[in-house]
Amino acid sequence: MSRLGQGLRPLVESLIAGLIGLGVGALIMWAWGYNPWPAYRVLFQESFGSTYGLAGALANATPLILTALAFAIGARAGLFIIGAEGMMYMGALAAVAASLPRLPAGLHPLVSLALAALAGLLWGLIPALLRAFRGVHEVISTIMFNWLAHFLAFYLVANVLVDPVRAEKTISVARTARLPLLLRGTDLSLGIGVAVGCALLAYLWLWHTVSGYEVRAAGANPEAARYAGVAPRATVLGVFAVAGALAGLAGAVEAMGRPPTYAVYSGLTNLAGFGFDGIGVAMIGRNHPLGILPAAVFYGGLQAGARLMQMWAKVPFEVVRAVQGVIVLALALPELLRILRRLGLLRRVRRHA
Amino acid sequence: MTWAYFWSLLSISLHAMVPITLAAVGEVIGESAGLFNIGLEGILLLSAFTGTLGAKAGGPLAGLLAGVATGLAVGFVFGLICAFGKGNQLIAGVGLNLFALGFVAFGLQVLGSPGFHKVPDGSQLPPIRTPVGAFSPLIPLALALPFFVHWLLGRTRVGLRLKAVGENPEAADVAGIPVEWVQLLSTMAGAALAGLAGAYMSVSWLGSVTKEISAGRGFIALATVVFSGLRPLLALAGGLLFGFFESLATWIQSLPGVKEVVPWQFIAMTPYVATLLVVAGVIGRVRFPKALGVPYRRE
Amino acid sequence: MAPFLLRAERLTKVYPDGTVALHGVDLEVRPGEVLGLLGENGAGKTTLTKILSGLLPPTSGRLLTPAGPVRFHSPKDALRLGIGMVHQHFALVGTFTALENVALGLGGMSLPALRERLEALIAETGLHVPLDVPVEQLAVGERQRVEILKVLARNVNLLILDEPTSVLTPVETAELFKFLRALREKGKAVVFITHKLKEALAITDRIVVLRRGRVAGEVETARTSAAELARLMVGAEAGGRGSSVELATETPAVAREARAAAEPALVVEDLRVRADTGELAVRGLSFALYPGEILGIAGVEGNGQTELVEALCGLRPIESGRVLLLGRPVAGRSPLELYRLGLAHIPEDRWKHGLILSFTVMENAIFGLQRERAFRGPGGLLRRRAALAHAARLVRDFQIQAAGLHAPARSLSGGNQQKLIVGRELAKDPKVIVAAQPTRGLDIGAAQFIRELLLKLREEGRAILLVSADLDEVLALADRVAFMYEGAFVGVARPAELTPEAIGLLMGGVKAGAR
Amino acid sequence: GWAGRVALILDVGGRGDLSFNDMGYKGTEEACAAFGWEFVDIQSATSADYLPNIRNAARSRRFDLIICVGFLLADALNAVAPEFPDQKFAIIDAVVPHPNVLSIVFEEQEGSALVGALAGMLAAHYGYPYVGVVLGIEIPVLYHFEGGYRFGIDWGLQKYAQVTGKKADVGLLWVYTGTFSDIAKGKAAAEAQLEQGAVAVYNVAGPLGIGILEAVSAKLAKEGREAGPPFMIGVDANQDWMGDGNKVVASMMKRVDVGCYTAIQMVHEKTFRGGVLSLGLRNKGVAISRYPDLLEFIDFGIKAGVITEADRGRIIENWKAMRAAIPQWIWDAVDELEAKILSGEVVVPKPTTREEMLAVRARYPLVR
Ligand SMILES: Nc1ncnc2c1ncn2[C@@H]1O[C@H](COP(=O)(O)OP(=O)(O)OP(=O)(O)O)[C@@H](O)[C@H]1O
Ligand SMILES: Nc1ncnc2c1ncn2[C@@H]1O[C@H](COP(=O)(O)OP(=O)(O)OP(=O)(O)O)[C@@H](O)[C@H]1O
Ligand SMILES: [Mg+2]
Ligand SMILES: [Mg+2]
Repeated sequence: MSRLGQGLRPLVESLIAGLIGLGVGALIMWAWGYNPWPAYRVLFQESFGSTYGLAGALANATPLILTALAFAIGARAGLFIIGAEGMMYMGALAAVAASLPRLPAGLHPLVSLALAALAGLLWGLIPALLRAFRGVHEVISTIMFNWLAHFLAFYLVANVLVDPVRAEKTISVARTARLPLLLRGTDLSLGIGVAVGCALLAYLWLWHTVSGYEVRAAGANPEAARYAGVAPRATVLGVFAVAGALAGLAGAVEAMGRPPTYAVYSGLTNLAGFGFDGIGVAMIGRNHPLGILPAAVFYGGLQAGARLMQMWAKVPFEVVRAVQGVIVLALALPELLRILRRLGLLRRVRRHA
Repeated sequence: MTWAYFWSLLSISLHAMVPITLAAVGEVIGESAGLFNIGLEGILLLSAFTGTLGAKAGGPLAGLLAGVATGLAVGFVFGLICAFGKGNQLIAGVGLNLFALGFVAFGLQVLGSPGFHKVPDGSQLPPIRTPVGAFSPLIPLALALPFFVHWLLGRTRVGLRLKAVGENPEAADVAGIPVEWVQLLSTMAGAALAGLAGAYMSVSWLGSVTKEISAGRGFIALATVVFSGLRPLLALAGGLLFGFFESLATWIQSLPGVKEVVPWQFIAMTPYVATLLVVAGVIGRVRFPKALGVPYRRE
Repeated sequence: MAPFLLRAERLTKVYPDGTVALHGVDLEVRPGEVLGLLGENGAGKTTLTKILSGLLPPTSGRLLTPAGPVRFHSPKDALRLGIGMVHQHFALVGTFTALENVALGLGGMSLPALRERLEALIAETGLHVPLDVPVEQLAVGERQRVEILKVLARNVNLLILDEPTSVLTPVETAELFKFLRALREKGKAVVFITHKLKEALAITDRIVVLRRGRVAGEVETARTSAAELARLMVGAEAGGRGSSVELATETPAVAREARAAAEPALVVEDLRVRADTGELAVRGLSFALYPGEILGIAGVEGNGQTELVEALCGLRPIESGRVLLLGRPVAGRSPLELYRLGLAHIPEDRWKHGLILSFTVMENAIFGLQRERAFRGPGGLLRRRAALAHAARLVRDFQIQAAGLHAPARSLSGGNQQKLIVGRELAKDPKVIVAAQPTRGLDIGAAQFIRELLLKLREEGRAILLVSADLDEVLALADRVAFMYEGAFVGVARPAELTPEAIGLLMGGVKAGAR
Repeated sequence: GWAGRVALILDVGGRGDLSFNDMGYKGTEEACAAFGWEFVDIQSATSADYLPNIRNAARSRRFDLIICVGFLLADALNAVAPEFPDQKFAIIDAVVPHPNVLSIVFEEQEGSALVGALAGMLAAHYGYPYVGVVLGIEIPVLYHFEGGYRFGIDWGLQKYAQVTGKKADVGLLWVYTGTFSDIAKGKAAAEAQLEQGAVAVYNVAGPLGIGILEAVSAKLAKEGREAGPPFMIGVDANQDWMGDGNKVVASMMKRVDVGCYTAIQMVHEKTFRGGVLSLGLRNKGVAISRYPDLLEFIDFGIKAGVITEADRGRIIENWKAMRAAIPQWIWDAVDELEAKILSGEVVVPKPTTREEMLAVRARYPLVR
């Protein structure tokens, strides 16, 4: 298989899946008596058609990139970590807590991010240990830990980090610790830089370092990996740590970079869901750090555009979720490859003649 | 606590156990045949929705059937994609959940009262009245089903073939077992049970559907499956354990004077902690079918 | 009665990835014959037989029975017509017992009834297997037997065997042949795939040779010779390799002065190792392996060879006893550490320990070496250029056929997968080499290539432990042969000193000089 | 040809709660019908949508008024309002100090005090040991409800002592479920309270009321009765019509609809000014449900497709019977409390911060 082919394939696949998703979405709207075309026109104009819209798309993409990376790295190592949600909560709260002390403007954001990464990492530690030493399947432990995080966050928001005058939220992140907005009048912050940076690092790690190689080996064939000197436990712990740190950062960029509140709401209404959406994004991005970048922008863009779609086309924004679902569903199908072949986009392998 | 308290706690627990157990046992069937469907949450949501519509149209049984039908339909699509299309099961499942979330919310938006749909009292599944309280007829079903599935998987030729497909589809294929069909049917059966669970929530348990009615129960069911290591009876145990602690948590919270000592958030954690402790302490490593989640290709 | 049981006409098979495995192959299977199917790795034997048995659909061409054309949608259809196949790569459910595995295929019959039927069959064929142990706990050889029983149990009238003997001992092979002849007497047909010319000559009536997906020739066994077959398989253009083929057909005469080296490279003292099942698989083994010698371990599969090798290579805990690699204890060392001490391991199961199928040739080429200076740059960076160079070298030196260094190992023929592993291990410049079934399932060319390599390494003064089910191979290469039986050596001797019947007895577990 | 155009921006709760959000929708819809306005409703998937939603609406410059339903949107509005000085905004449940923002707040504690008093007296009268309340997520607005309720219960028990000369030992069962969406939690919580002998469960969790009502119905069914006690107490909207009219003893109506209607009316009649509009018992912004409300909201229920025209008569009959079964002196007492609050003779605590809430809990522990 030509490298070009390998590089091109997932991209085209995702595009086709995107079209299928939009098609089904149109069908649903049409079935309920909405006219899909104006809806989609607004959707895309407003999400990718203007600087303002694009800024919205990128702002939404920021946390998704990080949670998607958290999942993808686990997947590459053969771990199905769905705990990004909880780790993200912990990261966000740590970032908020980092605003209790006063720190110089330059240093404060760094300290906050570091603390958030640490918090996410620590939150992933117990499931990691359970997996490494008790063989407890990460699916079960991370689901449980998502709920524990959910309630712990509720407690911290309401009792510990609570805003003394506004009990519905935590104290706001200190001005010195906020991630500056890149575009006034939008909610796009420097967080996108953090996210993209992490994606690039993740790519370098997995494909250009020895430990990344070993992680992928452990994921593909643990038995053989052990034989090649890869310590399974260390791998599990390491991967969980990285995933936790990334998810923690996702929470942090949201709390530190999303105007206007720069805080965590009780009910976690400004955080809930990024962890799970991250899984969808990771899949659209084919669990590849560089694939995740466009996937997240697309995904976040749809959500941004949906706001105006409901406003101008009067189509409930929920339909966009359905569209995203169908896209992911379509991506599950390897048959898409066949389509590509017919388009002659993939070079064929001939071993004989 | 008096007996009355006990019975009502029991009743709450049993009602909370049903959806988790049904969905989990269904998933056990599907996974035994090698299909790993993390779309349970989505199925619960969809069938809770269609269940409501069915009940409004034709009464409680129609509602339950609508739920089952929805499960079958979703299972069919999932099986088509994953068994015949050799699709990636995790991706398909995630897609399913996203789709359901959007579709149901959308559906509730455009049908009369957005965000919430009530099942008229007349159309709700009438409970079985006993001196110690009213119980949903699906409770005995949920209690019995795991034993049936246990027998089916462990003692019958059907079970043998099903597990063969999950363990080594090539072997099954070579032995003349139609791998794809077995997988399709088992995942449909599993999804149908999840569909029943969803319909139960709206038609029998809560009497209405909201856009978040499943509230993570699909994932809890998933955890229960992992916890059970694909043993139906353990799945039931898991369902009971979880249902009980979930209800107990709500109970303790409402006891006067407790919240003042322990914040309610920590009480609410008990079911999850309990599950973890059991898994970590008692169950530990579980073995899954070799070909679980791996699409089978002849070529 | 029909002149043929099954006829294939102009079969062509193109795999999804574009590989053309068969071009217009014609084949006829007649009742009452054993048809041999020969060909190098990747010639198309498995593909052809997979089509005959309904597992794969042909891309074009058709199948005929006396009743007319047939189209198989699955093995079920083929089985209905009494066509059954024993696969090269096992098709067993690991967690099921032999009994359950057999039961899978057979509708209707109750387990007890089936048990009787099987016990009868075992008695008849001499293919002994425990019926109630999960097959994943059985040795490769035993599993192969279950495979055969599975098909025989459904009394087929066309039996296809894809490299069945590659894991059987001479004794078992003889038993199997007896049974095949019996089948032939009953007017049933057998298609028999092998890489061993001797076997082909011994059992078949007619031989079809495949080369690169085409029929290279068809001969009456009675009127052919090993040499002719070899030439048909390899083809004229193979030129230089002709000689090596000759070498392979009669066992090569190799000089056998074991060098009297002072220090043994590997010392094993009273070694005990447990199998997965928990019982002792290696029971108090002791031996020493010297630099510049090949110690062969022969014996029926499942007598502890696998456990012995895994223990030596750090893949299995040592129950008791002592293992010294170049003077250093092996116990408690990881495979990586042992490799650093100078050990190379050619694993028995290439897909379990040898390779990562989803990784590229390049990534597999440095597998286990990834932490070496050569490939690990500053800050743990992977030296991709160095890795590529290394992979290219292996592909060149070991004549590995691959669609490029970035092709996934999965896309290589098993033979080429094996070459990749062997190449990688030997490139480690080891002092001690543990080679388990190094040539299993390889075609003559590849096998001979690896055998010569082992001899060369021996000349270079390396110590080689050769565990092989191929007795000819062991006798041809080893300076000393140890016969392993139930976890212990029943005899160690120089091949020259061994008479055929002595070998037979030793394989059977009768101690040398015990008569 | 619209006389005007209004955007209604809802918080993540969204429509379909049959209470808070639906009330905002109802009022806006009615006003638009009355004044010939175009109406665009905008929902928010997450609270990250608040800012963009408000900003998008303002940027379009097409709306004469943008109404933000819920205090959760306060920060976002606070950020956007100055960006668009000549865009008119209104917000429910929060005070956003900008000249172009009309802040509409409610005296929930006043209404909660009334239903609290009612519940307390019911418990005492029917000899139930407890009154109950199921709350959603711990937020300041809910503190108003809890605070007022506690005060009211206490007041009601004293009243009972006055009237009957007997002292009733009644406690309060209260739960913050931490959710405004998982109705199963609402049902379980209510079941637990009812089982321990709560005479009425006050729904302060919007949609969870559905679950609470299920629990009440189940309890009644178990005791083989049609009508309460035990009862549910409705919230925000008038929910008396739910459960056949004889299970919801009364509702603490928070007329968000009135708020929205008023805001639109002000713009329509060019009388709009920024500032705070406080709706309480005084101006019928907060009230305990009465007969006319029932009639109005039966239509609401029919419109929402929850009940049908056919149910109307039965519901009204049941409701009248239910209310009649409760001694008149209790209703009189409720009216008396309302009068005293209006006259300022009684001041109901209005806890907003956590400290204030803890203080109120300490003042009215209501444990048996
Ligand atoms: N599933 C597959 N996908 C792609 N190519 C395949 C597949 N199976 C076989 N091939 C290719 O088809 C050719 C014939 O393979 P086949 O297994 O039939 O050869 P063989 O004669 O069995 O070789 P061996 O002696 O090694 O078993 C080889 O080049 C092989 O790589
Ligand atoms: N997905 C695939 N793509 C390309 N080639 C494949 C694929 N799967 C199997 N093959 C090759 O097809 C052939 C059939 O495989 P099989 O295991 O029957 O024989 P083999 O692998 O050639 O084994 P050996 O070489 O030891 O005889 C092999 O060459 C195998 O490597
Ligand atoms: Mg083959
Ligand atoms: Mg082969």
